[in-house]
Amino acid sequence: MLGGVLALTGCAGGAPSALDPAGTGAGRVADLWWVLFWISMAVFAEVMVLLVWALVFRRRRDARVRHGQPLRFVAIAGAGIPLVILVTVYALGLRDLVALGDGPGPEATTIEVTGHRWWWEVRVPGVAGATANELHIPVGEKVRIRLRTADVLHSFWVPQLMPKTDLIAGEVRETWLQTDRAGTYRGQCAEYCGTQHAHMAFLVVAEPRREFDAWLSQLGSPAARPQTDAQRRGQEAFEQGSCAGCHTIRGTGADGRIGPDLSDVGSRWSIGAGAVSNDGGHLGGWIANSQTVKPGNFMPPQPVDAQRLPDLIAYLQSLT
Amino acid sequence: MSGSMTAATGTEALTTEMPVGRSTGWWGMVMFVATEATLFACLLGSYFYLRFQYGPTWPPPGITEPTLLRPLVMTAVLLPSSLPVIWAEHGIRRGERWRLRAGLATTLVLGATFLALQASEYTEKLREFTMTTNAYGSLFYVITGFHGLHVLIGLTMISWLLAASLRGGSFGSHRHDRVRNVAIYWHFVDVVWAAILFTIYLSPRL
Amino acid sequence: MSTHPDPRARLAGGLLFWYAVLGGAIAWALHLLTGWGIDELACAAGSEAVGPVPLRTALSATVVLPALATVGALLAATLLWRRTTHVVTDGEDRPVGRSRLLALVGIWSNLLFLTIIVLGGIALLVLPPCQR
Amino acid sequence: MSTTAAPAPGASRGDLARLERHWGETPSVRSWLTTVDHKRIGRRYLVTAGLFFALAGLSALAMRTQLARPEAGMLSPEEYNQLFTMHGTTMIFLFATPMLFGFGNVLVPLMIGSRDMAFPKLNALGYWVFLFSGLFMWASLPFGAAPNNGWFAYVPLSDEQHNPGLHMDVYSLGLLFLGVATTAGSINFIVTALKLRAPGMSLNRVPLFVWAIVATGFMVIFALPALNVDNAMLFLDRRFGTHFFDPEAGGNVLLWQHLFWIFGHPDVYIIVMPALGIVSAVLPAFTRRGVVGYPLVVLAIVSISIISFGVWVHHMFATGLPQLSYSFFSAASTIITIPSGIQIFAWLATMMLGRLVLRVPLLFVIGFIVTFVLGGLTGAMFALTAFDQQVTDSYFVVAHFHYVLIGGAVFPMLAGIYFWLPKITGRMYHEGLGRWAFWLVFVGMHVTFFPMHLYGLFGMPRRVYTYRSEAGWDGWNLVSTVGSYVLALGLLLVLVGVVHAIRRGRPAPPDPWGGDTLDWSTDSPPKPYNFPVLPRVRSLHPNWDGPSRESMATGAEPDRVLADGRRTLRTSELDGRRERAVEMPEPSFQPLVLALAMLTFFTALLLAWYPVAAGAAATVAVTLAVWLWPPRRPDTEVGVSA
Repeated sequence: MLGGVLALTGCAGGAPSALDPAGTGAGRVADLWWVLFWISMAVFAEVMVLLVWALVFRRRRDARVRHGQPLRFVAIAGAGIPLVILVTVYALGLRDLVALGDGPGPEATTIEVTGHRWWWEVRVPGVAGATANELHIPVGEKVRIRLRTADVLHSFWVPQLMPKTDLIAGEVRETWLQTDRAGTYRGQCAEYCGTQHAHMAFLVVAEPRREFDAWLSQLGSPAARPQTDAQRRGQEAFEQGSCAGCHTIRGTGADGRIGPDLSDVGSRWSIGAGAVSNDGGHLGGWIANSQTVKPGNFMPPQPVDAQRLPDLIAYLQSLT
Repeated sequence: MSGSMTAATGTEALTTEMPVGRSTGWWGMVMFVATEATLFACLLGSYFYLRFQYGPTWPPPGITEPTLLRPLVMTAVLLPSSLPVIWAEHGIRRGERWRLRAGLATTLVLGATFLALQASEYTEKLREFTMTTNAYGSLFYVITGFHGLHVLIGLTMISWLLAASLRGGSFGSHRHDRVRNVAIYWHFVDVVWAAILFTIYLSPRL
Repeated sequence: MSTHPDPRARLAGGLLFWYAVLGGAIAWALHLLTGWGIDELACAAGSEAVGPVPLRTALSATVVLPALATVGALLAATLLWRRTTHVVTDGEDRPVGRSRLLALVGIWSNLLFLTIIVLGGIALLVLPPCQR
Repeated sequence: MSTTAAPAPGASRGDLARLERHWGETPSVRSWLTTVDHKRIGRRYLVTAGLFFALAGLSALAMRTQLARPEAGMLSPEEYNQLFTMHGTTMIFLFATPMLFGFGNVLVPLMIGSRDMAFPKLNALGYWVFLFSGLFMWASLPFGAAPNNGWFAYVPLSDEQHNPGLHMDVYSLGLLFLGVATTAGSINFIVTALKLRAPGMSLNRVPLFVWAIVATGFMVIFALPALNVDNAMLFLDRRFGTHFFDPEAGGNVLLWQHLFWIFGHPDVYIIVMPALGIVSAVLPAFTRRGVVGYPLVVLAIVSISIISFGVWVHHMFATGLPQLSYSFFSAASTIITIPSGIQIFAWLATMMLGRLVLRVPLLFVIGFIVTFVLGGLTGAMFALTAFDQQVTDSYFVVAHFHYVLIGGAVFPMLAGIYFWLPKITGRMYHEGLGRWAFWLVFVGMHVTFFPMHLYGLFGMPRRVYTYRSEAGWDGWNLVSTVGSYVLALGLLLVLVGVVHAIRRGRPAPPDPWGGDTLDWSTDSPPKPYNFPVLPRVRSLHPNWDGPSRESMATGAEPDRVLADGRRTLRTSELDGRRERAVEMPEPSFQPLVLALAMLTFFTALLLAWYPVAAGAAATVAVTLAVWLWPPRRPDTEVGVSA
């Protein structure tokens, strides 16, 4: 069992593992975990040694009943030693709690994340646009994340960067992210939020400041214009069909606010907050009937005729 | 003084068995009242939790501060209604059935008066706000209504006791467990009202 | 100690007995409810004070007073333990065993509750009251 | 193996005949519906809770099958969400607590030397209510209307607006209904243990199992009201438009969580505590000595039951409340480990200083220690706010509480089933079959749940009906699923063993293990009146001490036989001094009628047939009035409990 535990850290296999921390917050917690792990192993080993000793040396058949109530061993092993360990651990925990609570200063970049059933809306104060299920942060800086929910409780969790913070209906919560390692980090809703709780993932992209600024400016500008005829027909279909009632594409007539802003949908890592990968086939399937892809989500099946669907796909894929 | 100190901290006094000699019925009722009291504590705790999370104006805008006259009259009716019960219980311990009947009847009248007053309180409040107006309305009606229900249950118990006491052989100087249990419940309903009076009617004025 | 104590002394002794056994528990419960309630609700209201009292002072009171009450219970339990240690039990009618058991339970539980209150007090020294 | 022979009757032949006449029940449909015998009621609790365990276990098996592969389509999300909700709700409310109440019902009167519980009719009512509320909740599943919000039913997801349909109405009403049974049972345990202990059983001679069940009773009566208030508010919010949990109208969603966990954390100990009591009861027989450090184990039971009320916010460490208020709960959550540690080391010391007789119950106790210690270690980690925020709501916490609940409750229950099977059924179980069951359960449990620690740390959140392969959790999930089938097979073997024992088992002697408590000093199965002569207890281990045993045989006194009526002895609260004999009630239809009226009431509420509900409420009141109507007796008759 111990071997299994030790072997595990190496073989997380691309998982968003809390034991492979990249962020300052998650790093502290990972260190705390290893302290707790070794203490636990020591205590567990102690118990096992005593148990095995009893099993090996104390087995009898039909033994006479014995009496006597020695308290000292129980008091020392069961209360004294644990007290010392626990007080130490409590102090360590307090230290890390203080560190996690140290939010960024007032001038830090703020990103606003709103939880919806079952996707994440991402906005930056002062920037007009919005995106979904993907947020960027500059490497090496502490970024404030302001959390709200549009409906039920969710929880914002990027295991490799930071412990989770719940999104509480009617309130605003804050957390922060900081990493020195550029890369993409998978996050997922961690508070049960209904039918499609399983598919409510998001991606945090940590990148150098320059690229982050580019992302910011793209977030504030209109979506890419259609280049080909197919794309233009797609845009027309989008604006005139039912799509525009729920979705926004910046700089076009589509300004619905119910579903995610699709201005950069072509560049996203997935469709349906991690439900399927973002390619033409999945996109078409999603538009035609997303209920087969992510049952229970709030987008009704779309009556798009078969000729228009490729145009729509071409258009949406061009939005990068 | 130091003598009584020594006595109270002596082995003999410290090993005094206390509580002692209660019946199973008594314990059953006390435990039931304990769990009911916790129920009310949770309700009143919820009131304060929501109240302090809500903000500076409480009750919320659109609802006036509760007036005190009627609730104080209700208190003046309900709190003393425990006295006839005590008097009745002492009576039956001595085998005086008439005291049991008279005491219970008096309490019945007082309790019914309380409920009538509460009904008039409701007719007035319902014109201003209902249970569905906002969380304050929900708290107000659910807490007072739940207590009113307890008064009603208490009155049912007292009527039942009164009915049983009208028959000979139900209660006597050695058999008054049920009287005592109903009395415990009634005192509890009384005491809870004091807590509700403080929470709903007095605390918004603090 | 062979004199028979009067009913008042027995009552006082009985109450002291229960204070020794459960005093720490009750004190800790009060500490927790008041400490948590004041902190969460004052901070939710965006205030660092409870009426005229600064929040930190109010919270200190919710730590120190219960801690003192627990120490008192601990002393009472120790007294109870000593009063029941050297009594010869002559069979059935001297129920000292029960009191001794609860004295021991009292001593240990008061120590536990004192530890919890003190650990809460340490947090009060380290953390700003409303940091989230 | 037994150190004692069957108790030589200290009661005369005539006494026994009279006892049989007053207490005996002829098998008939009527007696089946009206019985108030604590042993029969306890047996029913055990069987019914076992059925709910099977239902909830099969739900779990379905979920594990779905999760064996990524993106599997065996279950739809709606089905999966109802299944995990019913699994959790059933395991917590309809299996764990009722199963342990079943043990308590059978054992408490036997262990304290009484002839029944303090309120036998209330006891019968408790069983019927438990049965009906369980059926009430499970009946919703075939209609696709089962609760679907997780067993802790967080608002606002459980509001009408976000979760229309009957799902959460079933949940809130079902739990309110069940609360009647749990509260009634708890009060009954407390009063029984306070007032009906055999003379001489002062608090320092009370078996640890009885201490545990009384502590559980106290936890229930102070914790359950919070859940009831919560569910009542939820039902009012959903059905009648109140705004307790609606932030738009002055409500607060965290109020639900506070109230839920004020109940919820004590509930963990409500489940585990009596199970630990079983461990303390099983060990002496198989280590040939009393549990070492009895006063410290009592301390642990008492202090855990109190501290458990002050740790609830550690379930809310990720909700963003002030850190200082977290720390008060963090401190309590840390220190509550100490009394648990005391118990573990008390049992270890008992084993090291004793002489081990390695039979199946002891195997399960050893399995319990291994598993529960691991669960306790991860539990202590959750006391640290920073670490908790990282792993809460992930599979790590799923692993943790299954270690605690299977390790801390199911293993002791299984030990208890093998241990008391001879006492309850009068038949011995098959040792080899029991060993196979143990190893399969033990291995299956660890193979299922140990990997969950890992993929929890690897970022897999709980309560997901499926997952993507790219996240890298596939292999571990497959291991868990394989383990769950092994576990299920082991549990099936336990069932086979029980059935085999009842059908084919050797007849059991009164004391097959040489146990130390009074339950082993009477017949297997016990007579309806339990003890021909009520014992006079002179030590903590009455069945191991001569004078206590003799008090039931040659030392019998007529005032402890009480053959002229359905009577048992009432003693004083702390020191167990004899007070008087009390009359016990006869079998009655009233409990069944009352429970049926309540079932009608809750069903009518659910379906919004309010006039029917009002009628049912009136029936409840009338039944109670008849139930409690005072008997008519001349005032001169003393010594009758009213």
